[in-house]
Amino acid sequence: MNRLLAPFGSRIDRSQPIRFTFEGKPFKGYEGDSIASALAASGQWVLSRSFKYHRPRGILSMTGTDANALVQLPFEPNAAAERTPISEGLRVSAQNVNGSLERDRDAIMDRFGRFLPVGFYYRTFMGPRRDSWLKFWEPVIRRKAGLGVVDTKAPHRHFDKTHLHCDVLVVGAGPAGLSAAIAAAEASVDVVLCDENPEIGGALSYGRYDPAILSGLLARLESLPNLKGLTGTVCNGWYEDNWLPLIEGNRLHRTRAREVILATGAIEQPAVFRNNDLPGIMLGGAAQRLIRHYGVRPGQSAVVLAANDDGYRTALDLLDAGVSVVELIDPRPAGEAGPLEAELRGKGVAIRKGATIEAAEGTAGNRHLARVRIGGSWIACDLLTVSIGQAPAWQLPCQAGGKVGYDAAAGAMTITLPQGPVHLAGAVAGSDDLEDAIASGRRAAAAALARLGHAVADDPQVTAKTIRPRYVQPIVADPKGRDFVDFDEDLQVKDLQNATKDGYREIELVKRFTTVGMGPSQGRHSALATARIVAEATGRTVGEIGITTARPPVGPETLGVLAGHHEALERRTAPHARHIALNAAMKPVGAWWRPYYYGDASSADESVRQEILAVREGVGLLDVSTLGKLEIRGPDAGEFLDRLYTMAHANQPVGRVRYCLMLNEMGSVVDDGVAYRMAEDEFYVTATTGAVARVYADMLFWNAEWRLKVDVLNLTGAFSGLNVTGPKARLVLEALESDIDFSRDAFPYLSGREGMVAGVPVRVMRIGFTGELSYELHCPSSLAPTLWDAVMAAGRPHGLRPYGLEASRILRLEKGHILIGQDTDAITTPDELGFGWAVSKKKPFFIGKRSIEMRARLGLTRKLVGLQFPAGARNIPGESCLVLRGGAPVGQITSVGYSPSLGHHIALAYVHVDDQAEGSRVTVKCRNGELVEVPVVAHAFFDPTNARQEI
Amino acid sequence: MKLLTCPMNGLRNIDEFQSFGPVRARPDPDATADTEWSRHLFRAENRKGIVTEWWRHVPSNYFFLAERDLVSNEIICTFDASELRDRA
Amino acid sequence: MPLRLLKYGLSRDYPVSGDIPATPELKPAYDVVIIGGGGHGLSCAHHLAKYHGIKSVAVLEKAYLAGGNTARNTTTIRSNYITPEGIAFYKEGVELFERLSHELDFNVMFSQRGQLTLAHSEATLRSFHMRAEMGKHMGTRTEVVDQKGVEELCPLLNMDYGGPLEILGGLWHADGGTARHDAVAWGYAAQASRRGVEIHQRTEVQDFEVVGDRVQAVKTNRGRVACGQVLIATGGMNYDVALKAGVELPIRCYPLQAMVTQPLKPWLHTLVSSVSLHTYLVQSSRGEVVIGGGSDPYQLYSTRSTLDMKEHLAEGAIHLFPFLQGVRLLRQWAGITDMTPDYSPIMGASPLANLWLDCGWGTWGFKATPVAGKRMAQTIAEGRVPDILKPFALERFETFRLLNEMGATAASH
Amino acid sequence: MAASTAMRIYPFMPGGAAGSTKLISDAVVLSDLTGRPRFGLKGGGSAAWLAAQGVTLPAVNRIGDHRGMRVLRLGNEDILLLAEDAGETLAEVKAAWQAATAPKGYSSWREEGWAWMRLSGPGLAEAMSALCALDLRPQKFGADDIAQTRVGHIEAVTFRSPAGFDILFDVTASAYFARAVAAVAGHTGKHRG
Repeated sequence: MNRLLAPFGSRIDRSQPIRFTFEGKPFKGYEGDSIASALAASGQWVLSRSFKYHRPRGILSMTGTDANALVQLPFEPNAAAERTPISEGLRVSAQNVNGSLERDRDAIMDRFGRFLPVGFYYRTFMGPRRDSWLKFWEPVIRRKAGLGVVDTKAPHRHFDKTHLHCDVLVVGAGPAGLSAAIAAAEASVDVVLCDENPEIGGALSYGRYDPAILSGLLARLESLPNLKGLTGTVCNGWYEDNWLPLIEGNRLHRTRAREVILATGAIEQPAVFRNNDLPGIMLGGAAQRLIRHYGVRPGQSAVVLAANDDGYRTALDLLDAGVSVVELIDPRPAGEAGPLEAELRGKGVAIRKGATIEAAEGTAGNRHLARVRIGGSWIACDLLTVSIGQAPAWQLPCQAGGKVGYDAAAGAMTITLPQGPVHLAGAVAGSDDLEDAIASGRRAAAAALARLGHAVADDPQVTAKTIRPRYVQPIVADPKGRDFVDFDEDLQVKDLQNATKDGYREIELVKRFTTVGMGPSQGRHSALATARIVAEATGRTVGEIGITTARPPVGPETLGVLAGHHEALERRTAPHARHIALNAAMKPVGAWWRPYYYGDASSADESVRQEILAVREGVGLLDVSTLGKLEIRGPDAGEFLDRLYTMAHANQPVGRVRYCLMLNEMGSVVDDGVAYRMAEDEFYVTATTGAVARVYADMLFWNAEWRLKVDVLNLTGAFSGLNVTGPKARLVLEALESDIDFSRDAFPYLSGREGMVAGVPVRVMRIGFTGELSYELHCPSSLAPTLWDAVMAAGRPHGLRPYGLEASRILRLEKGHILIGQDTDAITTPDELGFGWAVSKKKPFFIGKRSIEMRARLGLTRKLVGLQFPAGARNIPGESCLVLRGGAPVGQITSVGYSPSLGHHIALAYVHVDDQAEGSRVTVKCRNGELVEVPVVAHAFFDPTNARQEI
Repeated sequence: MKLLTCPMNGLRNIDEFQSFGPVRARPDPDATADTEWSRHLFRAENRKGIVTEWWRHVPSNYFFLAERDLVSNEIICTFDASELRDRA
Repeated sequence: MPLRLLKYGLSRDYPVSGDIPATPELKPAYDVVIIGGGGHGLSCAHHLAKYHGIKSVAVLEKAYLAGGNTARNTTTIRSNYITPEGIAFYKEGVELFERLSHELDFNVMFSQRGQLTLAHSEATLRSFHMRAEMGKHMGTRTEVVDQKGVEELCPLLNMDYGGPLEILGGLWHADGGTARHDAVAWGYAAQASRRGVEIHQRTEVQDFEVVGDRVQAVKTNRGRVACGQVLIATGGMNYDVALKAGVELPIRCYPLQAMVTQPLKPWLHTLVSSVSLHTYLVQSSRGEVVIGGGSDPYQLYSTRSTLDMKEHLAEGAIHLFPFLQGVRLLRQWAGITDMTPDYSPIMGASPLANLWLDCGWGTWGFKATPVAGKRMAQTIAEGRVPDILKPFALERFETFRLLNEMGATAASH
Repeated sequence: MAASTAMRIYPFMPGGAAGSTKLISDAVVLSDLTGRPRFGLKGGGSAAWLAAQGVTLPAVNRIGDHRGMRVLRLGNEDILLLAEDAGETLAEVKAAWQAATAPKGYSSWREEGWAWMRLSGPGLAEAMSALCALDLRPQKFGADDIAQTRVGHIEAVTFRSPAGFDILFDVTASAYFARAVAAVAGHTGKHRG
């Protein structure tokens, strides 16, 4: 066991042991342990195999960002072992292994590396045959791709979303973020402080600092009720206008902050040398996190590579944790670490300056670090901590518009943000000591407060320091390679150099050609080294090379948390429960539910046939409530409709109903309906179910330009519609108590009446999609169920049947009535439909008028006609089957169905304009490729003189 | 989520709004040749820079105008349609 | 082991191929100047040099090679369009992809695993029948499949939704596939430059010198270049570049976003897209699942990403494959698309005699990289537009001869 | 349109379109007020007519009071009177409007087109944060403020009532809305699971 005693292990609860398995073997840890810390405590350092060469890999940073430490959970691939807590019975396994983690058959890839230079896959796997790639090589390579395995049987999990608002959001609760949040909250603004770690404190929680600093800051934080701390919450992106996703477990806080302070810290960078990827080689911060957060001793015998104070502090921490520090190597020729150095020397640690790690070697199979080479000689050790420098955490600042630069004199990456509502604090802004970080937090808070309109007193202490020079590791390719720049993608120094030789000299091209920075860590540990290597190889400066664009998210995020939970929108008409009670087969039409037919699925065809016959011979009832219903009111209502629709409405008499056809500016048909003039200044207009939302918005849009005196009201939900249709429709309505005279003379076809039916106020229109005598009754929706019941009761003696959408479609097809969107497309003109009668020749203007005139001059090419198939025809073409002329497609079938009234199949189709005449024969290509000849019908199939609707 | 200030409803997430595209001059249909007319139909206001465009606040069905930079996405101002003529 | 790998292993030094020569000095004049160093421009350059013997060609790229929509698209290759003109053109495009790796001696990893588009409504299913009938007639492999067929093609799809999200059927396009987008551009660049084409990176065309109805020269940040013929193939910048020559195109720019998950072992073998959900998914050869959808809702020249689009795409992906809840997203990005009124490209002549257009590629340009380059090269070399391109002329908007492909581009590109 | 004597059936009543949907009543309580009296005018003349009746009209997106009714100003010419406990007063106004001659605006039919529901309970704030993207904290959104926005992914009008938040939305989406609220309420406090 590598477990240390308290006070080490701030995150773990030693009274709560937890058992779990890794690769099938049992392990023990404590509540609060991450998978990686619990395994490390038990001496299991290898966590995964690398992407390409299948080399053993382990803890690098303890921040959960690298592919090195991704593991497979039962329902979750690519889980970060360094961050994921263990739980009782959790089954963890390694990823990307062929066999087992211990014995990975693909480890042989490590020996074939020389055969697989960078980009090799672009240059081979193409032969010997033309299809060799697809048939042979691709399947082979596909099997090797990817890391984790997705469990296609994973159970459903709950994710949810909420919204959070604040004046100031501080991201990162390290010393800079803490001081910024406290300073902002002390000015009485709403502050949210979030940190991805389970505790507040950042480096103060694991670094070698006086505990009193953190406890002092925490005490101030707790006294501020307007400061909300969100730990275990990652701010995973910055989007326009300070819109930020804060992810807390399975919850997404969609957050709007007026000001944002980014105190995201810095990312320690690995050193580049041969075998720098061996388990046992880790960043200094990883060792400190293992010790303080988890009470895990990171090794027995350590070499410390330190080019900064943090490295010296790591060495002291190792000593405190009982690790023997063999030697501290400081590559700076005159590295000056002041009191820390003195303290180390006082504890007997050898310090060598101006030297560096030249290479490392592993135990058998490279499973762990065995020794490192310094100055040509090998030193045995099982731990190497690396503290040679850091890069500011650029991801969020860059998403917020920050620019990455390079201070060549200081050897440091810098970030500059434009003036605005986003501020930087702490290490991300270049601070490299505690005092400076805390001051930088206060400075950022002052800037944010000033923008919020708070008077901010000048703080004499709050001035930025200039950046102190940093150590820059010279990167030279090891002749034997395996000096990794990108651990995720198994890329070595020479790979990047070779890419530049092939002409991939721009950083984005280097990235794309080599895949550097494209793995799970998204370049966190490789971007700086890559820039240096490419700069060196192409004779440019690091600043000129730069880094690739930082895109959201900052770290990997589950699709589940992004998707959240979303109920599917559904809309129900007022008589919905009536349909259910009548055993209707309900189907979705957009968001609406509509009856398709009434009855069991087993007798669907018969039900539809009966419903059609009821309408043709008796009477039927259709719920048309999903129709769009609009009221156009005001002195200019007639003029308004005149401009929107093709027919004349300004002169439409009160009490009359007119067909409406709407075109777009291009002259294409976009909607149809009817307009009932209820009063001089009031029209009741219908629109098709699918189009009403757009029609309504377009009406408002046009009137925003026209400024006519009209009000447009969308009554689609407020009113319901019931269509009573069939030869006996009048008998049914006359049987109901009403003040409306339904007789033919008093209430002729294409007129409308207002009145009461069965105690329900109604608007009744004599129109008909079915071609039969029809009354469409519209009423306030709260009364529709009652009206439905009354009509059903009055209709019972007359054999009234409710009918559904399927019957309705056939009934209209028998009459040759078009459905917008089915029988029309984006370029259909009224002429193509033979709708000249519906287009006013007298009006000076309506939308689309100019275009249909122009299109008429350009010539008509197709026409919508009826096609009538002989009774008993063997091969009936389906919808969308092509109409051919001379072998070329000239149109297609738009609607087809069997007419029980006529006893044969009928269809609507676009045919060549020269074939539009009655009796022409057109060729249709059936789904199976067979060609059939069908005669054209130029009128309604059923009741060609339209006598029935006017009885 | 970008913010847009509705002159009637105040500052809102942009997903409450629907874009109706740049304001377009409408030529007199009867005094425009065919080629000019088709150009009017299909031409696009797509110059890099600031456009004045129609927006609808969907929950309130209020239409208004915004000046927006097509490159930076900055919204310079928003105003009621009644001001359009004053500005023209 | 393929021979070429053995060669690599046995040679001591890295076998430098020199795919992309360093940018040379700009000459005062070229026979052909191609504006835009993306896939289309490079493909045209390759075809000019290889098949038409025109080698005095300069490709001018304002940033780095193929860094615009070539780099940002999600590489759908297909020909299941609606119009016969569109299908004929894209079909030739798919056929060129089938041979492309050998043409370029560069493995573009064309992976023809088929595309399955899902219908959640009867209206969509009807439009699928239209595409299938036209596709079959034109000789492509396109057919409508029912629920059972969908399950057979993609057994992991969630078929249990019911209501408006129920999958009613699909459009199966066996010719559909993907390719490695960068490789296509690099392969063309390598081949073109080996034949003498000059590729100038970081060379931005800032203005045109137009005399009468001809472009005399283009003015760049690196100086003036006289030109015999000029091609505009600048993707999202087409409107802006053409405008500098005085040509106003019927194009609006919208961002198009996409995103990608961490690498997973292969589980999704076909391209899957849903019209109603505005979502499509495809798993790349790296194991990453690429997820994309529709364009942004308002005009913009920006490649910024949005959280709302990401949430929307995640929702769509999980509707189709609920077990993806625990899969992690790695990266999102965007490109600027140049959308035409009819969702078809504008190819061919411009109002200027020697200025040619390869524009209006909106969200659907990658699949046409080989065919557009081939046919535009033929156009420039012969000085006239071949029949296959004629329907795509800019003039179609004056004569209402639109090629409406909106229904075939909404869900997948 | 004349007054009706027939039975009105609202979505959550037995036989209503959402009659089988249960309204949650837990930490979050959803109650239905759709059948309560209300009356709205919209279009030219609406504001002037109401003002002539002595109704003091608040600014757009603010709520006023008139004889125990809440007066919601949804637009310059779009006013809605809510009479949760002042049905008689509302009936008087409505009768006066029906008897009046134009110009008097036009009925907005909100009592038919919009469901009227109320969200309350100890989990109210958390539930509203999940349902609505707006900052509805008391210091940002007062008792007389109106938000025309989106609640539960659909267009809605929301404002405070003494018990919680009232929400007006498309009546045909009633069953959906009840499910959406129940789903959100079911998630509160469970996000680490």
